[in-house]
Amino acid sequence: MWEYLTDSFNWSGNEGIWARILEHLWYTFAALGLSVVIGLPIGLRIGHTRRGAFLAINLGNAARALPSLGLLMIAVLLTDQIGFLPVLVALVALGIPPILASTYAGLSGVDPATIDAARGMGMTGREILTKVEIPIGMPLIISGIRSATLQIVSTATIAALVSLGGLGRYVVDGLKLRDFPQMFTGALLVALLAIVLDALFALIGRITVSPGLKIG
Amino acid sequence: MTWIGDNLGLIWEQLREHLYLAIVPVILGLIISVPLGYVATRYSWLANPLIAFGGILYSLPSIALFIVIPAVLGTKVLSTVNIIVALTIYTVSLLIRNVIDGLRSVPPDVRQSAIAVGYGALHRVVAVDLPIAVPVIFTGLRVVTVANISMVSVGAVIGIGGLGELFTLGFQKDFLTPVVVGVVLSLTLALIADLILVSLQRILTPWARVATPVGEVA
Amino acid sequence: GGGGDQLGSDKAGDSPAPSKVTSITVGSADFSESQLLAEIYGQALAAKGIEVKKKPNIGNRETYMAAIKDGSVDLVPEYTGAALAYFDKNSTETDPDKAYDALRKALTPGLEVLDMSPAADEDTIVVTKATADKYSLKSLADLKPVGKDLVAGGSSEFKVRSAGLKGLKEKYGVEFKEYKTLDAGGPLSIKALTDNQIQVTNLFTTQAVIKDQGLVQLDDPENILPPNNIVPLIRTDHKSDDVVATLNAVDAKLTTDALTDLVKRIDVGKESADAVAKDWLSKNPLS
Amino acid sequence: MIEFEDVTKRYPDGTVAVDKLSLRIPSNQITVFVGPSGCGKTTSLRMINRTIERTSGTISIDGDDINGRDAVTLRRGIGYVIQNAGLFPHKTVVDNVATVPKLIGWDKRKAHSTAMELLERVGLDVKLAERYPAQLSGGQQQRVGVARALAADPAIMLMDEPFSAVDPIVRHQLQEELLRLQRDIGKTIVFVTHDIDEAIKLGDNVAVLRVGGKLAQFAPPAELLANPADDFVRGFVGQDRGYRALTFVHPEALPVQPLPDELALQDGVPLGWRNGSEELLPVGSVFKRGDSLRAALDAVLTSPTGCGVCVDDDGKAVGVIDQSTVAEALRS
Amino acid sequence: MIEFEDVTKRYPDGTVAVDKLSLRIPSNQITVFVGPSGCGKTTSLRMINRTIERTSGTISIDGDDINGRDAVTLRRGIGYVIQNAGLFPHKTVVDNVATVPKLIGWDKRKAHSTAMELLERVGLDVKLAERYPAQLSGGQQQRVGVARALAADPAIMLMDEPFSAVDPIVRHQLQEELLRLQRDIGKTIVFVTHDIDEAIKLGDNVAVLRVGGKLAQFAPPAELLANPADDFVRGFVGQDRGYRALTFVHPEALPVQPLPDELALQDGVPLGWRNGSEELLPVGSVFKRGDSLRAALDAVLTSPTGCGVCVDDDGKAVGVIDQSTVAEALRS
Ligand SMILES: Nc1ncnc2c1ncn2[C@@H]1O[C@H](COP(=O)(O)OP(=O)(O)OP(=O)(O)O)[C@@H](O)[C@H]1O
Ligand SMILES: Nc1ncnc2c1ncn2[C@@H]1O[C@H](COP(=O)(O)OP(=O)(O)OP(=O)(O)O)[C@@H](O)[C@H]1O
Ligand SMILES: [Mg+2]
Ligand SMILES: [Mg+2]
Repeated sequence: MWEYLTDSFNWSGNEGIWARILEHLWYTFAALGLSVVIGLPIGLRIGHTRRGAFLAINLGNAARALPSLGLLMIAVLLTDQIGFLPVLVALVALGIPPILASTYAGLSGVDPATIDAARGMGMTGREILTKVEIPIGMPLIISGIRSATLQIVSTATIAALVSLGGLGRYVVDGLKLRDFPQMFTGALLVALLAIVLDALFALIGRITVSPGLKIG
Repeated sequence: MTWIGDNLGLIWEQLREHLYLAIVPVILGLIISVPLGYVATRYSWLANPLIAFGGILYSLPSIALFIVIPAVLGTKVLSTVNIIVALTIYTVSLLIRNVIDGLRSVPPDVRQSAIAVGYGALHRVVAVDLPIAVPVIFTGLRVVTVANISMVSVGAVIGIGGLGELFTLGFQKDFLTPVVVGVVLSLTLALIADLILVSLQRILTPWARVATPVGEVA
Repeated sequence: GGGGDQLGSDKAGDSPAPSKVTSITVGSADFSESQLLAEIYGQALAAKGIEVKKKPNIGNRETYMAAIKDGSVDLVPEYTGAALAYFDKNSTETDPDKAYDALRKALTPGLEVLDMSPAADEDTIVVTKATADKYSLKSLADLKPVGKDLVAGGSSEFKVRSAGLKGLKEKYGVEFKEYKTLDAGGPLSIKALTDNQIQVTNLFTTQAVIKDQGLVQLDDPENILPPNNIVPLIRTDHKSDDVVATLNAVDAKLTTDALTDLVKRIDVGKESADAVAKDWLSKNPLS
Repeated sequence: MIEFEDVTKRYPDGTVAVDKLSLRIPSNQITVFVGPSGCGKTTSLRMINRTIERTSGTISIDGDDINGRDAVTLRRGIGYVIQNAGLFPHKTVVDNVATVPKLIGWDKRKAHSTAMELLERVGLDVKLAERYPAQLSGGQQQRVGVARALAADPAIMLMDEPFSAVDPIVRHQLQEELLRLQRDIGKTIVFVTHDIDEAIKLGDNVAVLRVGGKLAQFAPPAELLANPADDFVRGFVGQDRGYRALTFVHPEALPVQPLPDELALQDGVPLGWRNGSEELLPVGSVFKRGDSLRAALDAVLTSPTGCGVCVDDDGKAVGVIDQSTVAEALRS
Repeated sequence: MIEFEDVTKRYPDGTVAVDKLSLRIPSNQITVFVGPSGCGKTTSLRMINRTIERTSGTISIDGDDINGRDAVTLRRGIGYVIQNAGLFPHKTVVDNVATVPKLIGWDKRKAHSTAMELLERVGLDVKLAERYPAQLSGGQQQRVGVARALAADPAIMLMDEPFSAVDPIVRHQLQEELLRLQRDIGKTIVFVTHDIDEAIKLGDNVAVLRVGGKLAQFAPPAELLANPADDFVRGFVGQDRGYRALTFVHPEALPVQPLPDELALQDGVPLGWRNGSEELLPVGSVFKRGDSLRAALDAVLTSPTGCGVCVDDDGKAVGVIDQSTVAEALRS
């Protein structure tokens, strides 16, 4: 594996490691972005109104139970495409539940007394949401996005099963060819990427979460 | 639809294998996580590294883990042990956090009382800490069980995947039915397992679902 | 490639052929024809009173080879040329009989092949009718001037072996604009080809799709694609006389045309390999 | 003036929390709602800023029915302080206080400087301004809560058991500060507590509610102690109410007698009573001119000689009174 | 007797929570530790059952150094009650109470029946036995906590602010019940509180601690009120200490005067004072023979006529006393 990694030939070119990493990141962020766009508003709505929580949480759980491989295959067969779309569908289905659930948890965990105080001082529903609930729920919202990212990064390897690139290419090709160095390289890079992204979100958390929420 | 009728035997076989492959790791993972979590609460400097390490393990792509394991353990490539070990690793890496959180969720005054009435250290863990940690541990247990059930199918890529084999089988023939059957069954299995865990939790924690006393405003 | 040997434990060892086997595990690769053959072998052996376990759909060659080497399975249907390429990367045999002989010699100790069947399922490199017309393609050699404009696609293995890109480059001087890793003659490759996402792919001669879609098989004057007669690959420790007799009898009866028909029933008719195998055996009693 | 007219609140589950409550809350005074747990104090209070909507009846402020006004605007003009302060954990202390001014569109600079002034006013060190609530003690948090409620200079302040989560000593300080503050600001304050002592100490008027949300008595504290309306109020006001009532008896001037020789002084400050031996006996508690009869009686009761010492603002003894003088005052 | 000799506790971070404490806690009495927050009350208490280990000094029970004993066995012989009761949320009420008996190996039946008896004893309805703690009110939980601590009939009970989380009315009840219980069981009780009223009410002896873990005064409550050792104690004992001290003055027999005509009676029970008009004036609070001077004074102070009514156990008036009689008693 070390040989594989240190062979500069393997790093460059549009089949090289850098290209694969970029592809992998592209799949990840596209799927993550879409998951956020869908999951976040729903989570905010449910958390703010505290209505529909049961449904949303259970739907979220059910979605977690969807096997991504099967989903991917269904998406390929149904869309009759082998490109990016089916992969996106499978990854987004994976990304939404954690985002939805922790956004809801973040909002519903806000001390009722704080919301009471906000209402009592004349904040409108929207102001309560944007000035109180979201900032206070931020740590959990970020951690939801964070765990969605981890799952998407690691599952994006399956894109390679339906002809796409990304680091999964190494894992899948390595598997097919019983080329262990290549496969290990792929797996390791995925894990590394996950760690880096995780650190990135830790940083984002550090920036967006008020220091007041980190005391004690 | 006729495909289903013609292949009931196969479907049943894969369903059983799927269940086995998913559940055994949950049980093993629980058996490993609880003592590990306990140690991490005793030596609290261990907790964060353990949780972080769990996070890294969890981000290893499952396909890779499934293949690496026979190389590491020397098991046969088609042995179910590979899947079971891999999923056990995932289970522990997720569950460890819940076990630690659960043990930490014991209110300090309850722990104080337990010490003061004269429970020995180990006895206290078994008789007081663990029962109180059950709800938090079960939250994690439910997540890993569901995740395992969905992850088993990835094993199909290396030929041991329970219902996942229906996916590959259908996919090779450009044939939706087996894939849908596999997904639906896998989903159903996950939901039933979840339901069983919820019921089990209710049975184990009758105290956690009692009404708050009259006169107290929630 | 070739990392398979890391897993190839010598558990197969040099144990002598037994006089009798009571139980045998039949494996197959992850495509319909292999599954069908495994079913046929399995059902034939079961009819002889041997307990048969099935491990269908294990994966590609590299994967199931690891399984038969470590004893996870005892028997898989194989193809002479492809198997030879697996065990001996440098082989260049183009004659079926020579390939068969070379294969027997190249096998890892503990593994053996039985008699080769007249039925064969050759690798073939195809393009759509439209592509063939546009670039006037008839033979692989015709690809050389236009390869830079074309995208090829297929399995991970095709990309690296001599019966694939490597051979195309060395023997015909063909290089493509890009290679997309898809699957071995499976739905991804076919879909990609018909959607014109790729223009060249590797299929198998028994696949109905070739005829149905009017695909053009390119000639192979340099014989980079090996002969591929069907042959059972078996572990020596499961090679008893009755097993050998049964499988040889089955293989003798198989023909390429029959195989093409049967595979079509599975791929297009969505029948199960199990049922198709049973049907064929009932129509072709062994004795 | 805030007026309740036949106000009833029935919760969706059928609980009648407040039952035909009629009440006039005078402006620029502190009115305390007191009563046992669940008697509807919080509900009554929150109907004023419409964070709970009444079921029937009318609540009006200075004659205007509050239902005629936009709830959000109404609330911005009413300060609201609750137990544990309900501070925003993600904002610094000064930003917490500046919340309402910013909501109603003041510019940042002005909101900030007003907030800083208020922090000083409620007795908080301005060094704490940039801290977060989690870094403050309970008592400090409550002060921030009060400052926040005062920020937009509302005419009305609603306070729901604001001091009940802090320890007795801090609570005492907070009560004193509220009284001091009120002398400056003269808001209309509605204050909820279940502690009768707090009610008596703070209230210009006290409304005693009984469970079921009915008004049992509405009166100034002295009257409440002297004439409880019924057994419920009597029970609630508790034992020692005679003694407590002395708080409100301010005899014009108790006739003090000159300092006896037995009282040892240092620069005029009493040191102790001489009793022949080397050691002095303790002075006992002392009282000031103008203090209530309660303080005078306590001075008498704690003095080993039965003579209570009266001091001036500097703590210098100005005279003594004896038991019979107090008794005389009590009788009158 | 529990004896502290030069006991010091220094926490790993350097805080000295208890500093050279020496103290004798008499058997079969209630000893109260009182003092401001952080003065080391909890630390002192918990060193007794070794849930906190002292840094230096000796603590002995009936002459035996507790360090010579196995901590777990020691604890099983000492009852322990804390704020919020610290009940095991996953066990029913009766199982909570039966915990220690089961730990020390009693058979199940006996443990259960003992637990049921104890529940009755602490004034809990046995119907609550099968409930879980979350289904009880705070006061009920505290009663269970007391019952649990009593279950193995320990000679010593440690109680750390057991009643501080419940509302004042319930706290009053719990205090009364504890006193009643103690009359029956006569345990050695060490009780921690920061409420001086509670300390005075419950303690046979009161130890006042100051921050830094030093003993300021150790005395019976009457003496504490009469002779605070220093300014710290005086400040802590607070205002009204003269009045409070009257609690401990039980004049042998206050000379009562015959019932005056103005007192309206019904079957001997006082109804009110006649003042010429139709309506009666309220009676005021009443006192019993044998009550403290505090009760008598309050009766006088609350009576509109200045005459306090004395009643018997059935509530029937037996006589009145006037202001001057009380003043006389105060002087003596
Ligand atoms: N949202 C609600 N739904 C149903 N009943 C409620 C609700 N809020 C309060 N109640 C009930 O209304 C009654 C009055 O409640 P409220 O909170 O006003 O009492 P409170 O006097 O403030 O009590 P506390 O001293 O405990 O704060 C209680 O019986 C309570 O249980
Ligand atoms: N585990 C600990 N580590 C360091 N310091 C501690 C620890 N526990 C208590 N202290 C400190 O020791 C001192 C005494 O604490 P202790 O809990 O005994 O006080 P207390 O009198 O019970 O106070 P309270 O009335 O608030 O319960 C305090 O200054 C406290 O901060
Ligand atoms: Mg309330
Ligand atoms: Mg304490």
